[in-house]
Amino acid sequence: MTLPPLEIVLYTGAVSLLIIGLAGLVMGDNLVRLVLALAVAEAGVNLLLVLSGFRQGAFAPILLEGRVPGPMVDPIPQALVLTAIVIGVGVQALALALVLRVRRAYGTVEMRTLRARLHEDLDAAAGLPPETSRNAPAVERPA
Amino acid sequence: MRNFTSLLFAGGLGFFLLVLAADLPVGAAPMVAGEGILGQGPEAVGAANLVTAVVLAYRGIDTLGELSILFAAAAGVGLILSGMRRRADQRPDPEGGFILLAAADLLFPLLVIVGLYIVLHGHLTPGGGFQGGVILAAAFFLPLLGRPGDSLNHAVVNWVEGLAGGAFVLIGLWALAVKGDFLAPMLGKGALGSLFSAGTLPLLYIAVGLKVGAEIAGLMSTLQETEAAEP
Amino acid sequence: MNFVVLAVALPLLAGFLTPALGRSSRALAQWLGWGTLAVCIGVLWVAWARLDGGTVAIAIGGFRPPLGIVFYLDAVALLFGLAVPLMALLLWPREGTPQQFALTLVLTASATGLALSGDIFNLYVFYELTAAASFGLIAGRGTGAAQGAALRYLLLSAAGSVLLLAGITIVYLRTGTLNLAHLATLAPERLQDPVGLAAFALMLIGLGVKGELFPVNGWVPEVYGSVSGRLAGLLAGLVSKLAVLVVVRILVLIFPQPEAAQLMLVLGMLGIVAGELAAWRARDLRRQFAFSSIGQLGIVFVAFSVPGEAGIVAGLAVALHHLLVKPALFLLAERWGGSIEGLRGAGRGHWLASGLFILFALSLVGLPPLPGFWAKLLTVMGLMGLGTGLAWLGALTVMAATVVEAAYLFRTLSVLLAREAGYTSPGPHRGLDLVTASLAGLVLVGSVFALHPLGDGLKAMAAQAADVQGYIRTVLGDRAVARRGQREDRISEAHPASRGSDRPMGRADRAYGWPAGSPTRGARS
Amino acid sequence: MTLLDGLWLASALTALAAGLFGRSPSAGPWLTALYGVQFLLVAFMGPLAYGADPVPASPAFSVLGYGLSWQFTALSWFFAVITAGAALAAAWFMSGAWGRHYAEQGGDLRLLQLALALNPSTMYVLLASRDFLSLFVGWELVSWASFVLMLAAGGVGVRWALRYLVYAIGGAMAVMAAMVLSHALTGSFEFGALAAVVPDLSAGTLWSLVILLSGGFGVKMGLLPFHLWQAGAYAETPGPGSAFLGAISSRMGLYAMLLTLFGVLGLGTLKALSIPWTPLEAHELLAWIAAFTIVLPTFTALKQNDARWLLAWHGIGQGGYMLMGVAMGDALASAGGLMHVFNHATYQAALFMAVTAVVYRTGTADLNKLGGLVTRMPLTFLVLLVGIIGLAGLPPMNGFVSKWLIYRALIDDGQPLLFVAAVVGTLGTIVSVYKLLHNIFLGQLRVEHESVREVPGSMLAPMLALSLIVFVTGLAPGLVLDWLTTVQRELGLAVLAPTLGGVERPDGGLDMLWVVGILFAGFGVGALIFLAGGRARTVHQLDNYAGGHFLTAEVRYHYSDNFYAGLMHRIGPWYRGSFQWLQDSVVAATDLLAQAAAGVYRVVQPAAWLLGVTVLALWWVAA
Repeated sequence: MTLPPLEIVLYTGAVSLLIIGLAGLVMGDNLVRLVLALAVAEAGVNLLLVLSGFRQGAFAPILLEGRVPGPMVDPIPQALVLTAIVIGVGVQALALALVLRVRRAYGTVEMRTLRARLHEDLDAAAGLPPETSRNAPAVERPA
Repeated sequence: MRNFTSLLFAGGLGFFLLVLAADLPVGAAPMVAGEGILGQGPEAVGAANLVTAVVLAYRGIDTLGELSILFAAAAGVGLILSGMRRRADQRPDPEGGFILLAAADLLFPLLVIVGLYIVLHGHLTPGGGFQGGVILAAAFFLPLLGRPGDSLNHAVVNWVEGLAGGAFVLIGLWALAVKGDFLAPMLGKGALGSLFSAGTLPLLYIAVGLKVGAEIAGLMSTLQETEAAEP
Repeated sequence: MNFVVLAVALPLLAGFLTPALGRSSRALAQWLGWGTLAVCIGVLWVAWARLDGGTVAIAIGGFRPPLGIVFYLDAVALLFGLAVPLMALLLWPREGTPQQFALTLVLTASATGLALSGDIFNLYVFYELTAAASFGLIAGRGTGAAQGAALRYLLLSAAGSVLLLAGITIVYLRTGTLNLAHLATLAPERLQDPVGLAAFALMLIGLGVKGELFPVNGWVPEVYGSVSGRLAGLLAGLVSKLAVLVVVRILVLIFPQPEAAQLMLVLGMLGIVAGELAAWRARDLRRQFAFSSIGQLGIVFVAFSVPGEAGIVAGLAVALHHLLVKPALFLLAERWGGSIEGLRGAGRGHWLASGLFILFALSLVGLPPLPGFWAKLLTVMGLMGLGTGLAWLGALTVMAATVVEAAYLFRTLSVLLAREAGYTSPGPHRGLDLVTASLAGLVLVGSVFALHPLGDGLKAMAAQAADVQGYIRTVLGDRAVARRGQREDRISEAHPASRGSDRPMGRADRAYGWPAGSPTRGARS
Repeated sequence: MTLLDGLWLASALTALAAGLFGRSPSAGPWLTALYGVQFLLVAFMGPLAYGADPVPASPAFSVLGYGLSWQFTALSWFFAVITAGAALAAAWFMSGAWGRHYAEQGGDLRLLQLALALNPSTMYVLLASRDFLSLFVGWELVSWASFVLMLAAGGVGVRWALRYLVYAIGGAMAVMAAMVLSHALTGSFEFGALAAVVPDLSAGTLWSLVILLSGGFGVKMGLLPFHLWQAGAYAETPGPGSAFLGAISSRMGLYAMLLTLFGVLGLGTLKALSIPWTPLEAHELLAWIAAFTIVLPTFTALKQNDARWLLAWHGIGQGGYMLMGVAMGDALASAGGLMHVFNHATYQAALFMAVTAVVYRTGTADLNKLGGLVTRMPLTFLVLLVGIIGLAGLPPMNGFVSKWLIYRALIDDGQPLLFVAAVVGTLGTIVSVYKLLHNIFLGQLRVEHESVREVPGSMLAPMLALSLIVFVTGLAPGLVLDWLTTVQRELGLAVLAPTLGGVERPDGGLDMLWVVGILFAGFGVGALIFLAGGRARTVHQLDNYAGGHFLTAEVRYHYSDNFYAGLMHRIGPWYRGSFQWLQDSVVAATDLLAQAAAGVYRVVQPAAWLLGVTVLALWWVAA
């Protein structure tokens, strides 16, 4: 049995993380889990990014005592991924703070309830009866 | 049903991305700009760690942007949670046990030293302001985990982050004033691989390290000070 | 021209210092913000005057492109760049905390960066910075609804960013460079195939979240419905346009394939339909404007999808018009909260506000000779000029949307101005809001008298923005243009499978001849 | 400064003055004087109608490299003189007692004056347009100006105005599409450029142009199936506004059609465009649409119980005659169609004013709540009588002439079906206007109307003047037909050779001098008998019979409800409301779509859309 080339394995892994993250983001309901799913997806795409500079057998782009040790990998994706990770951290911090806030405001960490309550709130602020009275079925559909 | 559709679409996206792999030169991507940097980076910037050369010199404004994102996140979190600070009369979480307290006290100086080392050697070895900054933040946050009643002085944190960020921009503006290019490398390049080399890069990394440390410590302590909201 | 960087650096500097300063004096922080924005306006104004219709590339740090990051200045970039601090000043969160001032300043810097930057990853950074700053602004000190909306927006936007970054990664994998001009030279050879298109699709959807592209604009009604009119105006008026501007830069420079434009056209059309129809059904003023904004952005996307100068002229016209009108409308809606039916007679007695509303509504619907008409005409002309069935459908959609728009805007107006009063006013509009809205109204009316020079200016601007060769020449110098020409000739001969992947590992692309040496100045013209 | 500049300036000044001083009823006469100045300026351009060179406007703009210019030609002048006259009459009518009354009733007189003033001024812009761009600019301005006038009433009028707006913007968008299509074909907005390439265009392109232009302008004319807005919108406007709108507003659609379909594409092109698998050509299609527009709205008018609505529905139907005449395109028919524009404006304005006068005195236009007013308002009765004779197309009024010309041409052209449609329309008109006359003026007076008096002079004068015109141009139609020869020449149509009394033709012409002479001779004979007989007895108005029962002053009985019960028994089932149903269906479908669109924004997970659209987009680019 021949193993697939390393880069394909790595690529597949990165894409899988991305997909797992996105699927979790769409299918999840718990807000904290959604934030985690987001972190997974970001990790996947960050891996993808750093993979774009990868070449097998090359060295890290650091000069040792002023010498080039051999063929080196592309330094740019490494810098980019550093930036991307930091961006991800900032956004996740914001997301968690918001989750805390939402839990305080609506008493829930469920996306479904959040949506319902949020829209009720928006409608109420606009002086409208809740939407369920107009077009929606009387009871909320089962999940 | 919804879950099935979601899975179907997620799988579809995965399928398309994997199909793309056939046409993507993964592992053998053309190195165009990267090769240029590998070629001229050491001379132009003077940093042995070429990633640092990219982060702080070639793509310095990216780094400024990412610092700003951290700043925006910290400011945003402060703003969002501003009404949720624990009140003085509320009981904080119980203090940590002996192991946590002792470890926090013991690790604090070590973490500070390691953090500073990583910050200062960012232009020579793997690491730099971001990584070192996070370690510094951990150093200051760890004691708070042990003693939830304490809190960081947010005014100091604000000033540190403000001044460190300001220093980064000011170094850039200094270059603009002297050399005519924002964030151009300044000062002598020094001997490649020595601590005092790569011109302003270490200075920039110190600013980054302080700013990241202050932001993350501030962020985490704000979150920690937030009352565990019982709905 | 390197001083233009100040327009990005100074607001960041001021923003960093504001929270600390604000601890001692809120007024000082506010004045620092205003002063900084004024300086930015001055900087960009001087740049505009000095540029005088030309184009300049600024190499940040003095690193010659494509190694370093460049800011590309042309009329379009500077115009939108100038709009950023101006609108930030007009829509400043006056009652806010120092943190909100800081976030507004950061938003200004990042939005200016979006307008100016010529590096695809740098654009991503500024895009994320814009996002991060706006999340804080939306949720900050707001109601529970604002925070819920912000969280939902954040999740959607972050998912979009993941896609955007994936798209950028694909582009980098294929080309090994991030500089837009350099990408433009490489694109004919390496990106104009299904893989490149896939990258474009990912980037379009990622950027579309902020640009209110259908269907990733679910956040729009929630956010605009729950934040203050000033912030909604800033987001709808400015930030969305800058996201679109980025899409357009990418589209024009890198992806001239018809499929790319068609994708944008189809999504834009769907956005028009969804936005205008939802606005037709909306029962409160704020969300009506939010949905209408989706529809208008749809028109912007549809207009920009027309290839060449015609599309850019039309897109710019629609975008600038909306940039002027929508924030003003949001400001007017500030005092007219609650359901539309409850506003019976609310406009009577507030004649300035009502008059402005009428003016903006007329312009949105496109009463000649108001600017909205010319924008719409240009869009339809561009689409019909293409002659394809899809473009015809697009033109039809734009025109049908106009009918719907007229129906709901004037239905709302008729309620506002109804004779019988069923509304107790919470007081007149705030003076500052009215002054800002009046300013927009004055510009709108004034532009009627300057249609000729405006039209010429717009055309010149569009010609410049559509000039890919000019962009490359400005950033990379003349040789690159010549090379691109040769490359385009060679495409047909190149075997598809041989693209990029079989290059010797780690070898520099010497063909471009980047001299290894000291940093050099960016090209200037 | 040319006369056209002067006209624009005068109309702009009128609008300005109306906006500034319109609130005060005493400003009425001054405003009327300003309308008089406009009318005089148009009259000074009279030589246009006799072949003088076009009058250009000094302002000319260039936007985005396209020039906009304006000038008056014979065609413009013909419509402009009607506009100026209608505006003058309407302003005069409201200048005195009516305006004061309106203001006292809580109406916004300033808004009404301003809206009325805006209408002619925008129409002068439209009528002067000489390229697609200026045409569209003028078209939109006119649409919005009439929208403002419809809004002036408030209340239920607003609902109708909004409905009008939707139709009008839809029409305007069709016009825009035609204009941009023309630009795509020629690279310019000039009429000449399009006319030059017409011979090379494919049938499909020509059909697109014809459908877009006739559809777009047809909305304004109230052509089927776009007629549902008009009656309500015109009827619910305050009286003088109705008179003005009913007289000329929707004719702007005809003007624009003449300018583009006939002036640019040319009748020859329309005649050469055949509909596949049918014997019809494009111009016949237009004529058939016109035929339906004559018949259906006229019979809808028959069922109306509100005098204003009845007249407004007739206005739609009469528009059909105009289009039918013009679409047939020969010398007789086009002269008839064009002349009908003039005739309709005169009698329709008079009729609306008469009805408004009745409303002014009695407070209602409900045909079931009036009756017997002839003794109280004899002059108004006279005006209404003259008007309905004109509307019904009977001699000796001018409506007869134009309709005669059209009938005659239809017979000459061998169009029996269209002829039948035209005649059926006329029959419906006669039946329905009799109901109008009877229910208001004949029969027994109602108790609450005992004290009603004739309306004051400021209202009577314009009504009587219009009636006089209706009669004089019926007596000597050559006065108007002379102008039309120039218009026909301008449009490249066959040219009529009119005489003062009508037309002379070897196979039987029309000489209204004779017709009227004979008619009055007949009246004279009747009068002689009446006078010579000497057996006349004056009876009290209430002294009459109904259904064999003797009615007294105590038991008042005025037969008005379900007026044509017998007729309705026959044709009642034919009223289906299909177009109303169609309109409701479109609205319902839009609402359904809108619900779906709003549903997009109510999902639990907006990221699901993101995932979905990404997969679809990738699929699409990969395919």
